[in-house]
Amino acid sequence: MKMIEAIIKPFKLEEVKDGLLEIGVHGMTVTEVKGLGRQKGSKETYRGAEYKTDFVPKVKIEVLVADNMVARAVETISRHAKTGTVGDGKVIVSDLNSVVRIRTGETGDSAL
Amino acid sequence: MKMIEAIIKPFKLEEVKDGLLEIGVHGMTVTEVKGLGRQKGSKETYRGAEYKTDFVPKVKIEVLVADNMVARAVETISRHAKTGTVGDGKVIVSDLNSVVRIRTGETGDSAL
Amino acid sequence: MKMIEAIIKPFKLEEVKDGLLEIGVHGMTVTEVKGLGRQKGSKETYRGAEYKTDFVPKVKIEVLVADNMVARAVETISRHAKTGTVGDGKVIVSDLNSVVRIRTGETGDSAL
Amino acid sequence: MLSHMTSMKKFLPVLLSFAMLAGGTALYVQNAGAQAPAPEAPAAAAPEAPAAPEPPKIDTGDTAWVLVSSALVLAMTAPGLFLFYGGMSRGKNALSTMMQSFVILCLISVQWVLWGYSLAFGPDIGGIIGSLEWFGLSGVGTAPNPDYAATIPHQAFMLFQMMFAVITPALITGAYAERVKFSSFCVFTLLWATFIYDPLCHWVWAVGGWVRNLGALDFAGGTVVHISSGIAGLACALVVKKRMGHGKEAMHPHNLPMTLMGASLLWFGWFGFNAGSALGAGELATSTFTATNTATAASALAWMIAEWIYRGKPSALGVASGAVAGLVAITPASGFVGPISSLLIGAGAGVLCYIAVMLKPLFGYDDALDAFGVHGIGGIWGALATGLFASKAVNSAGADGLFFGNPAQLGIQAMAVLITVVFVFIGTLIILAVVGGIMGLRTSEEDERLGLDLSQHDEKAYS
Amino acid sequence: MLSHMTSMKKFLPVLLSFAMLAGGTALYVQNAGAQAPAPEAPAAAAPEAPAAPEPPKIDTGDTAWVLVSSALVLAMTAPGLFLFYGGMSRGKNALSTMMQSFVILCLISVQWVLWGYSLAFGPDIGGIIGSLEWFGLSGVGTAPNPDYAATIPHQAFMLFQMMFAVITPALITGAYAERVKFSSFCVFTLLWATFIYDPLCHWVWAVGGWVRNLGALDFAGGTVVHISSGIAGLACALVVKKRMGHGKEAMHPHNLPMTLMGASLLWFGWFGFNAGSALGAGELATSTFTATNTATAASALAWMIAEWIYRGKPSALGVASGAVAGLVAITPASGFVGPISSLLIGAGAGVLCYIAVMLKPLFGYDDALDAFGVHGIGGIWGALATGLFASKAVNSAGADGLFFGNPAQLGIQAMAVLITVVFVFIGTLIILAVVGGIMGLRTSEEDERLGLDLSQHDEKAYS
Amino acid sequence: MLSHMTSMKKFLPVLLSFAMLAGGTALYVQNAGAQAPAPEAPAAAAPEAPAAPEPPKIDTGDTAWVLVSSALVLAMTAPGLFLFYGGMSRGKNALSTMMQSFVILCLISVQWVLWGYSLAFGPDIGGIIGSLEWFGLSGVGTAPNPDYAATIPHQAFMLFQMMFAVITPALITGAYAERVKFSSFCVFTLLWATFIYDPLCHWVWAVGGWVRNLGALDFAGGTVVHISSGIAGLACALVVKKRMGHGKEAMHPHNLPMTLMGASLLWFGWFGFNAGSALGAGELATSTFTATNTATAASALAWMIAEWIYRGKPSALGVASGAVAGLVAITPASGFVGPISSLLIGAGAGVLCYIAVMLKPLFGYDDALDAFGVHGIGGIWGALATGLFASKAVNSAGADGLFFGNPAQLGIQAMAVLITVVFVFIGTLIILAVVGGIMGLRTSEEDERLGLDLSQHDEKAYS
Ligand SMILES: Nc1ncnc2c1ncn2[C@@H]1O[C@H](COP(=O)(O)OP(=O)(O)O)[C@@H](O)[C@H]1O
Ligand SMILES: Nc1ncnc2c1ncn2[C@@H]1O[C@H](COP(=O)(O)OP(=O)(O)O)[C@@H](O)[C@H]1O
Ligand SMILES: Nc1ncnc2c1ncn2[C@@H]1O[C@H](COP(=O)(O)OP(=O)(O)O)[C@@H](O)[C@H]1O
Repeated sequence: MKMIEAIIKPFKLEEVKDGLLEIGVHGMTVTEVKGLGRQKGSKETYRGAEYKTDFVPKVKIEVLVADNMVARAVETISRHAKTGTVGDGKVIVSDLNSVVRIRTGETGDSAL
Repeated sequence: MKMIEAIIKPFKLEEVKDGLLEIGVHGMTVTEVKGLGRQKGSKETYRGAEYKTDFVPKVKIEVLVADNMVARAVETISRHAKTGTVGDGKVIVSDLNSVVRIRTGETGDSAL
Repeated sequence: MKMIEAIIKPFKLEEVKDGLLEIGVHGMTVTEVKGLGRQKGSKETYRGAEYKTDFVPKVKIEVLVADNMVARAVETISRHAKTGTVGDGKVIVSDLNSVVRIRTGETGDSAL
Repeated sequence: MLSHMTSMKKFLPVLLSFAMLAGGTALYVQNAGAQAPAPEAPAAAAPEAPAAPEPPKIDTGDTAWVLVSSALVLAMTAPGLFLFYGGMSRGKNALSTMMQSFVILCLISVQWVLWGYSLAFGPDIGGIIGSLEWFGLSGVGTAPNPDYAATIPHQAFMLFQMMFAVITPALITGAYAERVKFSSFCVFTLLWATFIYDPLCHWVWAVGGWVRNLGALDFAGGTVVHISSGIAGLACALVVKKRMGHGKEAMHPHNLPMTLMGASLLWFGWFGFNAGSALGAGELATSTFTATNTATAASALAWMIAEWIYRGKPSALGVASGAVAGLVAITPASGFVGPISSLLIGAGAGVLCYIAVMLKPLFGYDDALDAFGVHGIGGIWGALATGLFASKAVNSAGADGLFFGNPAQLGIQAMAVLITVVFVFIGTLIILAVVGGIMGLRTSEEDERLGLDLSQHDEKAYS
Repeated sequence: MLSHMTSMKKFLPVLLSFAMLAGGTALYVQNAGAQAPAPEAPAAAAPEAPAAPEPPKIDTGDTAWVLVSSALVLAMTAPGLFLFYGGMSRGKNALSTMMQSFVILCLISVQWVLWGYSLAFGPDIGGIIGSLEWFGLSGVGTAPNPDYAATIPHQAFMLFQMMFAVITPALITGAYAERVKFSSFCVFTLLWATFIYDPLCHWVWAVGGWVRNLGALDFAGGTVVHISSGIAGLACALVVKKRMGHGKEAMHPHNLPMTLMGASLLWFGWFGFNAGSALGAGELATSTFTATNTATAASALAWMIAEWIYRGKPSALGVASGAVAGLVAITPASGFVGPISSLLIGAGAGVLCYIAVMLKPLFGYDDALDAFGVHGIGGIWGALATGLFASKAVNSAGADGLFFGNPAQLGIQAMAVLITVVFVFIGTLIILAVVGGIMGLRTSEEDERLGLDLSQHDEKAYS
Repeated sequence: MLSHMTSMKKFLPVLLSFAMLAGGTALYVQNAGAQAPAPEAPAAAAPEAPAAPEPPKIDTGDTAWVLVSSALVLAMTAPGLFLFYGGMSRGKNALSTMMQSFVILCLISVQWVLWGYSLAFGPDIGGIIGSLEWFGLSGVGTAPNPDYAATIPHQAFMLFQMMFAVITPALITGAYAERVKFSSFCVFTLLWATFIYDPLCHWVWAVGGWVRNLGALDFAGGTVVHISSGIAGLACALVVKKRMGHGKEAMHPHNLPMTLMGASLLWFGWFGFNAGSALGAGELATSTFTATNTATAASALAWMIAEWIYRGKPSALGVASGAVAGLVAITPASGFVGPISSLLIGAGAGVLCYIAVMLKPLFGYDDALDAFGVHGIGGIWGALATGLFASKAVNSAGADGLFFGNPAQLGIQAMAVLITVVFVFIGTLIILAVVGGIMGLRTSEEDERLGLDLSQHDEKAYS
């Protein structure tokens, strides 16, 4: 079982979510984050003061998937999140030791 | 040392927090997230437009614990977060390489 | 390649960010979180009711760096985030399996 | 998911409302006839011709003031009160809390025009209630009715009074906020307005009303509006029970700037409420305005200081609450007292209401937004204070209070308070029993947990 | 990043505005001369001396009422309308949406003083338009102008009318919200006010206006303000096209408490809009006030009930929308109908506008905040309803409607509606074509995606 | 954690306030006697009997207008100003910023009734100050006082002036926002109102005031209210020093829709402020209303255009700031100038204040919300502009300005400005030194970092 963490453009969330549900991923956890990278941020001016921010709004999607699903999930996320312009984001895969479904106590893949 | 990540129902946060403090966990980091899973989301209607959202509010708790504490911590979280109804969430355990306490530079278990 | 996760005081974000950019880290992802630890929280009173909260606002910085950068990055974060008072936070390093840059499909260090 | 049963019940208010329309339409024609006012000016967009020669003559200054005051009192309910209450509620219930005041404004505006005004001020029946002769405002035209106000159109008086009938049930919502079914709320409101407010209003203010004849002083509605809403709130809090997690979970006000704005608009509108009750723009309106502003400021400071001493820190919510307490307390006295008396009445209100709110936990009922703590306690203090500080030197039409050599007045005031408390408390319990029995009062646990905005209205306050 | 070209275009409004100042300054001196009013009181801070003996005499009560009403109507636009609209917009466009109404208040206040009022009410030219004789208010002093209002200063009438000229283009913004370039918006507004509003206002209200002479009844601006803004909104929605992601992405209102507050302030201010249109504080203002409040409440309840039946749940946005629909619908009738007629007009408005808003998706245009659905439909219903319910018993200066034995009136009303719809729709399309052709109407996709607050104004609503 | 020492100090305001009450109560009885107004109507709820036959006679229209204006000016401070300022502050200081204006409303309402009005308008002592003869409003009844207003109750004039005394110190808070201890703020406010505002008000407006006798024109408070608050703000900004992180950390306004709403309510209420200063509802009030609205709109557009040219984009905060600058600038001139003059005064204000705000960084002081930049600069421009544009053709009670052939007036205006600037600047420095010396002005670094809402009030604005 692996943890896939994807950082994408907010308006792509719906599309990515639907893509994942299609390939049989049943759940995910989403967080609103601010990203810094090659994509340039915005400028704000209030009376005299001018503020440049390097950060742009992003969403982070965390998905737990069985090992055999990892490749497809990563590919699905990449495909749906892609606009081809700077700032599309990253997909990160990492290991984890165990998962428990709180409601039932199930562990492992059956906890997903 | 391990990283425990738990996704639970927001109104259970206080209870889980107290549970963890009791068993001697001294700290944690909490994030407001949106979860998608078996639990059904809510419906909103504004004038003509109707929006169904699959996401429900959740909170994510991250806790760093010494290896010998992992089992108890996971059990404690599960017990306090449990309502028995769909949407109770997950507890995930994973490895990490190192921790530093910024203030003191301490590392390892003593950094917690 | 490693994932560095740092939990710091919000008003230190700018400083830490600039420090990281200086040493050649090109990107990061930031999340607003609530932290619980040794630092004491605040008290609120509304008409009769008094609420104590153990949680204090923090920000979490996630940075992906090539292995050879890890040490410098951790040191840089610690140095800039440090105030010497309780609540400065933690820096955590963990492994990951792979990264993909959605826009280009690049993987590994070149995806950063 | 609604069972057929509950959804049926849900439609009670719908039917009720349709009944109104029907009833109204019924007497449409005769009513249309009865509308005839004094002849109007030659062009709709042209100014008004001087009203017919025979007295009583309409005074444009008085009329302007009463119309403005009516608008100001409307603004007290919406947005004033719903901002004050909405800001104190939790985010997941913000809309439902605010919507309650807004819907009450709509419900009572219609109820008042159809039968409310007639019950309250219509031809007296034994000092107890008005007849339905004025149903649908038939006979309530634009010529002055000297019984109530000789220099303004009768309908202007009706409008001004309407706004009082609107805000009273809206004040009660603070007591049962965050847990009541919207459908039950609608029915409760209509019944309460019809069977509690309208009669009480008749007793105290209508020509022939029996409490009015006792000689009780209530310049702008301390008993009719504030004691009645406060006591009704207490009854509701007791019957509806606590919100889930009350006392256990933290229940922060979700938006205090909103509450502060609401308090300010209440202050602003209250000048219409009190000074407008002079029903003219002259000396009485002016002294009432002075009394109102002075008492409000003194009460806010008193609450702030009490909090500062007892808690160590003053708070924005405290100052705002204190201001409202002062407005409540000065209401019955405002037309009868001078500035220094107002100062003392206000100071007393701030301290008393602060104590009341602090002691609430001891009694363990959940008066969510302190409708009773502020309006009940503040109203009772104000009614009694009127018996202490009233002075004929300020208003020769009033009476002297205890401090001005007439102890009897205090007794009369106490009597009026007692009558109001007993009638409203028992009457409200009965209505709650009826509504609760037929359709239930509270939402399901799940709905309450999710928040009333989503569960009752499929909406979220903020996105 | 703006190309030199576009930035050039961006300055059109700048230049335009400067043109105004210039133009104004030009006739500065003579104008200054023309200011002479009746002699004033001996000390600036002292009360006014009784106006000159010769009639028409200024009535202080009527003047107070009209000045207050002018302020109330200003409050309808800012903050009323921009809160109502701003709350319904998405957070990334909140400021730009709110700013549009605020800027319109500024633009039209200047335009009206310079040439707008003169075009609308200045000396008639063939029933079509006013002359520029009153440019810069030269000749528009403080002595009454009996043509329009015999008991208040002429400038008071000008101010009251100004606020109508302000809110009308502001209502349109709801149709094209969240996607139009700020510069194009400024130019469109100035052109629309000058070439659509001012002439239409002249036709319907000015002495000699040809529609006025048809005998159409429009007490407070149903055709001039609401039908015109609603129809213009429809034209804009059609020409400007849909917002990106419309129908696909969720577009939640970002702050409904704000919308509820806006609706309440609209209700509050509308008393000035309607009852102020009596131009005096007497019987007509009072009956208008009653009609306005009754119709508004009935409409809000009707929308709520319709939604409840059709959707299963009533909503705060629904009740607020219903109230506004009622205010719109009663506007033309408010001075001519009694309470029960108002009740029925309001109930009709709530149901009709709810249906209109529900059906919108079928037609597929993107009237973002329902300017057409509420103001267009509600305004048309109101204009026709005036032909049904108007009664000379209420206002002898008016006419009887169909239900009072005069079917002809309904035809006249329909005619006035038709004229307004055709003129405004075609005129608006032309202006949109011109502005679109010269400087383009919409922001870039990237800017729209980022949100207009950041892309057009370098600001964020909340931090 | 408060040391016993500081908590002691914290109670200064508490004691002070109690002193007030005590003082007030002291002269309770005689005062009560002094309340006697002309006999009132036979029933409290009945309209007022015509005032006593002997002149001066109260005019209901004038009285209605002044009472409404008083309410409008109150609404300028709360909620108008606190929304305007609160929205510009950071979220962690939002409540403390808003609460300051609200508490000032309370403090000054009491101070004015007890000794403020007497010092400002009481029987003159050598043109410098009023006597304490009117302490607690003894002798300030409801009969007109022809010295100030012959057609309205004396108390109505007192109330109207009270609202000016309230808003002036509230405007100053913008300069020292986000860093001052609440206790010090309370004491500073009481001292400033008593030792700066009351005397200055006496000099400029009271019968016998020496500046008034110089012949300076200040229709509605340009010097007394705006220059004084702006200059006091500058002194505060210099003494209190910068906020932590100023210039380094980003300090975004936390809620600009709130600021936009505040600006709109200021505009709305300012009609009471300026047109109400006519103290009657007639020609002067009307021309003042026109001037006020025109200048405000022109100033908002001027700021917007300046920003557009200089920055490349217009902003909502800019337009709102420009509107307020225009309101400030037209205040002293509003009763003496025609529409075109108003247009030019407004346009000048928008540009000048924009420049002032842009240059602020060069001087390096931290006038957090630009109290000096907008009220100081705008007020000075307005006072001088009055000397340029004033015209007897508009108000025969005024004077002609330079552009109307009377250069002398400009000199007189400049003199009045100079007097105000010097007196207020020095006086404010002294008061700051005293308060700073005794109890300190700023919160601890830790408290400022945490935010004043939590550190000073144990509250959070939003949850
Ligand atoms: N080194 C990094 N560590 C963590 N997150 C990163 C890193 N680099 C980029 N990101 C995240 O990915 C997002 C997109 O990266 P960016 O460089 O802007 O575009 P792209 O991924 O298309 O090259 C950033 O906004 C940030 O949230
Ligand atoms: N595959 C997954 N990856 C990441 N998070 C998940 C996954 N499945 C569920 N979650 C998280 O757990 C929460 C609860 O899951 P859900 O299926 O609704 O209930 P339960 O855990 O009781 O079966 C979800 O809201 C989501 O936040
Ligand atoms: N065991 C833990 N697991 C996860 N996060 C922690 C843990 N302990 C502390 N933290 C995070 O680090 C922050 C700072 O910790 P704290 O103990 O308050 O100060 P310090 O790190 O200086 O000892 C906390 O607010 C919390 O967000």
